[in-house]
Amino acid sequence: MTIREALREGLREALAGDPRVLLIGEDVGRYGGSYAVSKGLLEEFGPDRIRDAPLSELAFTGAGIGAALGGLRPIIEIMTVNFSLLALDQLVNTAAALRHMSGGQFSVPLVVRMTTGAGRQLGAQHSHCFDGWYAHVPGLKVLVPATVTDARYMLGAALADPDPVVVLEHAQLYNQSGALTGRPEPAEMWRATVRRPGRDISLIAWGGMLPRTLAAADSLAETGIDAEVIDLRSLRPLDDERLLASVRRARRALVVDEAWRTAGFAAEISARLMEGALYELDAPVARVCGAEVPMPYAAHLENAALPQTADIFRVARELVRGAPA
Amino acid sequence: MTIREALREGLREALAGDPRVLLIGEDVGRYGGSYAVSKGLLEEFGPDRIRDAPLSELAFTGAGIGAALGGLRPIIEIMTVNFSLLALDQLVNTAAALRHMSGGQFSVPLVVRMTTGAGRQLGAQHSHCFDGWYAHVPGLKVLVPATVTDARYMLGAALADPDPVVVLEHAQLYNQSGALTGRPEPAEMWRATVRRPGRDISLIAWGGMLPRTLAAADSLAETGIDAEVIDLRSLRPLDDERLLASVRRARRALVVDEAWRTAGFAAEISARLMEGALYELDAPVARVCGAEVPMPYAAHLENAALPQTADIFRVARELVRGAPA
Amino acid sequence: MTLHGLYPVPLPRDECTDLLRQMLRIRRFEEACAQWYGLQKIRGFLHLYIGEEAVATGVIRALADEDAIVATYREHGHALVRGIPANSVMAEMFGKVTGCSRGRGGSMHLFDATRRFYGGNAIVGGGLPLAAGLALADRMQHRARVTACFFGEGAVAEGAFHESMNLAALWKLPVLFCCENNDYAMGTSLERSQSQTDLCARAASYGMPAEAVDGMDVVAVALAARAAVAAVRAGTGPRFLELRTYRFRAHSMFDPELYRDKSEVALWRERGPLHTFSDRLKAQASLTEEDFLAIDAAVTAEIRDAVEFAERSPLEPVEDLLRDVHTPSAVP
Amino acid sequence: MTLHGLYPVPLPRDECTDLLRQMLRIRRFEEACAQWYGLQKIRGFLHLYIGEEAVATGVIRALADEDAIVATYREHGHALVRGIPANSVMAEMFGKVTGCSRGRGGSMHLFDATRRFYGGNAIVGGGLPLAAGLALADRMQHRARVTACFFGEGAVAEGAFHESMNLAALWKLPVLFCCENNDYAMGTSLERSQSQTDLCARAASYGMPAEAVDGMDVVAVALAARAAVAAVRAGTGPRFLELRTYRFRAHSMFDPELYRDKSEVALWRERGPLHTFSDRLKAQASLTEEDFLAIDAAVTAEIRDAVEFAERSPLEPVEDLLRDVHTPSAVP
Ligand SMILES: Cc1ncc(C[n+]2csc(CCOP(=O)(O)OP(=O)(O)O)c2C)c(N)n1
Ligand SMILES: Cc1ncc(C[n+]2csc(CCOP(=O)(O)OP(=O)(O)O)c2C)c(N)n1
Ligand SMILES: [Mg+2]
Ligand SMILES: [Mg+2]
Repeated sequence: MTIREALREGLREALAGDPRVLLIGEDVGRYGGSYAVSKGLLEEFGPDRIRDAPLSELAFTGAGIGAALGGLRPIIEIMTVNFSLLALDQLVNTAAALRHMSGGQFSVPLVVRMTTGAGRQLGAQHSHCFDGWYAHVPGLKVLVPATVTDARYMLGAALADPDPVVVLEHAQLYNQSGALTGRPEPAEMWRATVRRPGRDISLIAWGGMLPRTLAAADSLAETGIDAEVIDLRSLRPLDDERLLASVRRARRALVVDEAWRTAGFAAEISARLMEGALYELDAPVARVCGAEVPMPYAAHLENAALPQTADIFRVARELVRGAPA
Repeated sequence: MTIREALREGLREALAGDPRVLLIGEDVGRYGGSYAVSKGLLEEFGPDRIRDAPLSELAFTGAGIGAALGGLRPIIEIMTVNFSLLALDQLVNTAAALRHMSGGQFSVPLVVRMTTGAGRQLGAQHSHCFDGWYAHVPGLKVLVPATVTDARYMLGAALADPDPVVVLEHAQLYNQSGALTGRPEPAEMWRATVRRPGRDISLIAWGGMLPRTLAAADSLAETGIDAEVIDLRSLRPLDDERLLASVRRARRALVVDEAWRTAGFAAEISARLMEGALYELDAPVARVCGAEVPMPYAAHLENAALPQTADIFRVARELVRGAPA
Repeated sequence: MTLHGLYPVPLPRDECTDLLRQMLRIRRFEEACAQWYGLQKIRGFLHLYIGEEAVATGVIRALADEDAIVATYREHGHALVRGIPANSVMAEMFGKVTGCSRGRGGSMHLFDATRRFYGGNAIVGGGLPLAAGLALADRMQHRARVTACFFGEGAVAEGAFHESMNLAALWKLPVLFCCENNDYAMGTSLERSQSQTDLCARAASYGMPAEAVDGMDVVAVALAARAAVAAVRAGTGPRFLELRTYRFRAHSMFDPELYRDKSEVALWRERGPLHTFSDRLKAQASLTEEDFLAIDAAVTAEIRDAVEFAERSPLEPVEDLLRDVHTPSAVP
Repeated sequence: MTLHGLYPVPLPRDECTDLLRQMLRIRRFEEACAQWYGLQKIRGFLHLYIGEEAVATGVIRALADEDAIVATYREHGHALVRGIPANSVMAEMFGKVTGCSRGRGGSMHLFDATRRFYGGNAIVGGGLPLAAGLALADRMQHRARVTACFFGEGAVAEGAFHESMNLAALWKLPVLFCCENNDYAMGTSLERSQSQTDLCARAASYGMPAEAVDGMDVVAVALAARAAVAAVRAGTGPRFLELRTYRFRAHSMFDPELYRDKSEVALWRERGPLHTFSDRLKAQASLTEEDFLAIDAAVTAEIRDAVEFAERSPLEPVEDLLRDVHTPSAVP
């Protein structure tokens, strides 16, 4: 099963199981979903519940908030995270703030799905990674599926939550296939997990960076370095406990983040390890991040701007073995 | 001279010295500026150059970009940083990206001024701090004046720059007064500076947090702790050199950031110190940040949500003396 | 624009008294606010509705309990007319835990879930998408409810206005858009902010029935609102009311009012919604001076009590600062 | 909508030939793009303009060199007609350093500063504010220049459209808004995205003169554009042209076209701008079949050369990745 199919199954289950659930977004219906995630759902659930919206990101996101207040369980699809900047005001100033600023009177059970990430030669306006921005906002929660099983069940976890949840789906993962393992405990969806145990270094990743981090761990194994790979899964709340436990064991850590380095989410991980594990660290926590540049179209430049398996491998090996003389 | 007056003098000088300079924003003219920064300029420079805009943050910010491309030197005033979310798409996807994605053909000499920060009981939608978000974006530069002299001359530095510069003015600073010292070297405006030298700990702040950080340093002095206070001034580019030099001397550091803790700009400082000074640190770099909560209106809650002098003092003392038993 | 003001008031006497009393409640409430702001018991931004009372009063009295309201930062009047007790609104202004948002919202963020009062939104235009969504929920769940959405004429320039108007019209959502045209957005007059100053023409361009109403005449507002609410409730899609009004006070307590002449304000004050309405009622003998004084005395007492209540109410414990960032739930 | 197509073409012969040649250049260029996309030499998103050639051709040939153009992600045609050499546009598609954006922009981000071609914007509606600003600079610097801003009918739903239209009309900015109404935004037809499907009525609601033009007829477009450009240049404020057209191909190379019938496409293809125009020219004897073949041969050669040029051009050195994030400057 591909991650795309797993996400679609998650949507189908949600729609079939709860008449309050609806999907709103640009081209989710007639077109079949710009990344084909919602393909076929229009036929199954009709145009009211698979609701094509005009090009009005701000309004239909805000309408999702209102619909959630009105008793529905809307899933908003923002075609890509880049366009979500147009809707950010509603997410930050209304969705995230409403409950607290009303003194706890309202819940906003809204799920906002967005395709994120680079790697498809889409250029400077279609390749952003704003994971850290969404993770910055109290009142929001942020889930990032990176495996078929998580893709299949995270939507359910997000919908079960009474508060607004942003789900970031990486464009490069949609075609990945894998085995669907059993339905995880709901609470597990919100916790970091060890994708590969290891003793020498903790490699911390999430979403689109997970596959190449696992690949780097395999390469490291060939040179005798036993790397642990942590998949954060939830960026907000962040699972400090498992994160710190892993790094305290391995005494070295590397964070892989597709986003621009300065003030990206990797900085938060590094800061938390500074605060929670400084005395157990045998080396500085390293960040392997995207280059600080609007994403270029040309493949060789885009590749150079993104964290690659080889980069992760190289930096991890230096952390464990020391820099080459 | 107050910081407000200093900012106004900076504007006046820019407008008088270059006919291409104009100020665009909501109520910058007839109303006199919502924080009275531009008061009187309409009379002096006329409605074409002190240009009141409709409530259309996205369009007039984007128009600023176009005007800059067309040979003007626009200064866009976004009334408060909260509303800048509505304009963020233009800033990130056009202003910041245009030069690189066109292969270097265009410069966007745009200055965007925004009032930022909490502390005036304005509640959840008017009290944000997005310093770290703007500092995340390659293609933008971010200046944060915190003293009368910087307020007076930073606009000049921003306008002299050929690229888009965001200037974050903290609402709580406008009424602060101080002496205007001589015109600094232009390059200095982009560099961190030591506001108070000290040997025991480096306190790192910028913008609205500077006065209370200095106050905390004074209190620390009374307990025999000699704190250095660094004012970053520019968040992007960030002056690693002076930052690291200070922390390497003091071997302890504390970052003060008004923003929500998770993935705020303080995390970036901590991460850079992790990377550049780990072996010289005698204690983990600490962050004193805003509470992770939409800003409440009630004064006692707002105070509790913001870093206070006493918090900075307490955490700094613990870092130097060890936590109380 | 229909001028009902010239005719005998076509409403039963008790309804007229109610409208008058509601407007007076707003007026006295806000006069107290201004006073207590001066005493620094109320802080932050304070936007007074004085002069515009007929708008909220006329529209909201035309709504049913099950209907919803979305308002702006200038919403004390809307909250009061909706039935949020003056005590709890005033306590909110004072930042007390007995306030309708536990003191966290203040003047700009009044909320009341039980009365379907969805704020109190301080982002200009920010309420319109929300209203569309509330109405979508009603429509999809086959509830004949109306969502009344208030916003100023300044908001009409925002992208959020355009997107929401289109969405509501396209999806035939039961929203009553109520544009409070007081001719100024802070210091910017309509003609300096809109190329199209005929706001009904703007609304009509979305294929939405639109009507301009004398917003200084509470009866005109009430009648127009009733008709519009009925049409929206009947499922004919959204409607737009432009309520032509004026704010007598400054935009907020920080506004030096450089942008308009005192004489302009004076002219509009002559058309003040309170005295013109009570004069009319008196002229047609539906109200005596004694009636008026009695109502005013009761209202004044209510507001005085509210201030007292606010003053002696406790603050939210500071330990509760992080409470309700999220809804209590098992996971995560 | 004026139908010029029925009358003899009211333009000199060499102008007609030029229009035909420009349309043919776009067509052949994009046919090559589709082919090389299949061969994976061109990647990313590719949006073809095939079927819509008359729009860019008619409008852009009405502009002067000093005028500016702001376009969308479907802008190969605009770039070519503007005079960016096919070599450098094709090299851009191939991601080569000889491309008009050094290979960094690709299909969606074509730029040329010397020709005042300001992109290539992939945020729907994102170009409109930019166009307003370029025009503001002209107006304030007393230059009689026009900024032509292209966008699809889908963009009309965006807040950016509304805000920019209002700003341009309010400030009388010399912008020519060119709405390429091909009836679909990806898979969403105009009637499913706009409550007001008469786009000229929408534009007129900003007080902006607006005209609908048969966008399949290059002569109609050219004539309407000339008149509009002249009016804008004369300082009468912005204008709006709705250019009714159709895209013959899928939205992008990923689009399965589930949302429209083949028969609808076939019907529009009959009105294809290239063959109808060449037929008319032939019918009135301004063009022979040999002329046509000669033009086509020249154009085909030009495009073949462009592909060759693109293929053999070098990539930007990877060390230059960080170059031009900022303008080289002394400080900071
Ligand atoms: C998006 C946004 N921009 C700017 C502001 C600052 N601001 C608050 S009220 C206001 C004027 C709004 O005018 P209008 O919509 O006419 O309402 P009125 O205040 O007249 O009731 C402005 C500019 C804001 N709150 N939100
Ligand atoms: C703000 C934004 N939202 C969504 C998209 C994705 N998208 C790209 S093109 C397009 C359709 C635009 O349609 P239209 O404006 O009619 O132009 P056309 O493609 O028909 O030329 C969409 C939805 C985008 N690029 N930007
Ligand atoms: Mg107003
Ligand atoms: Mg279209």
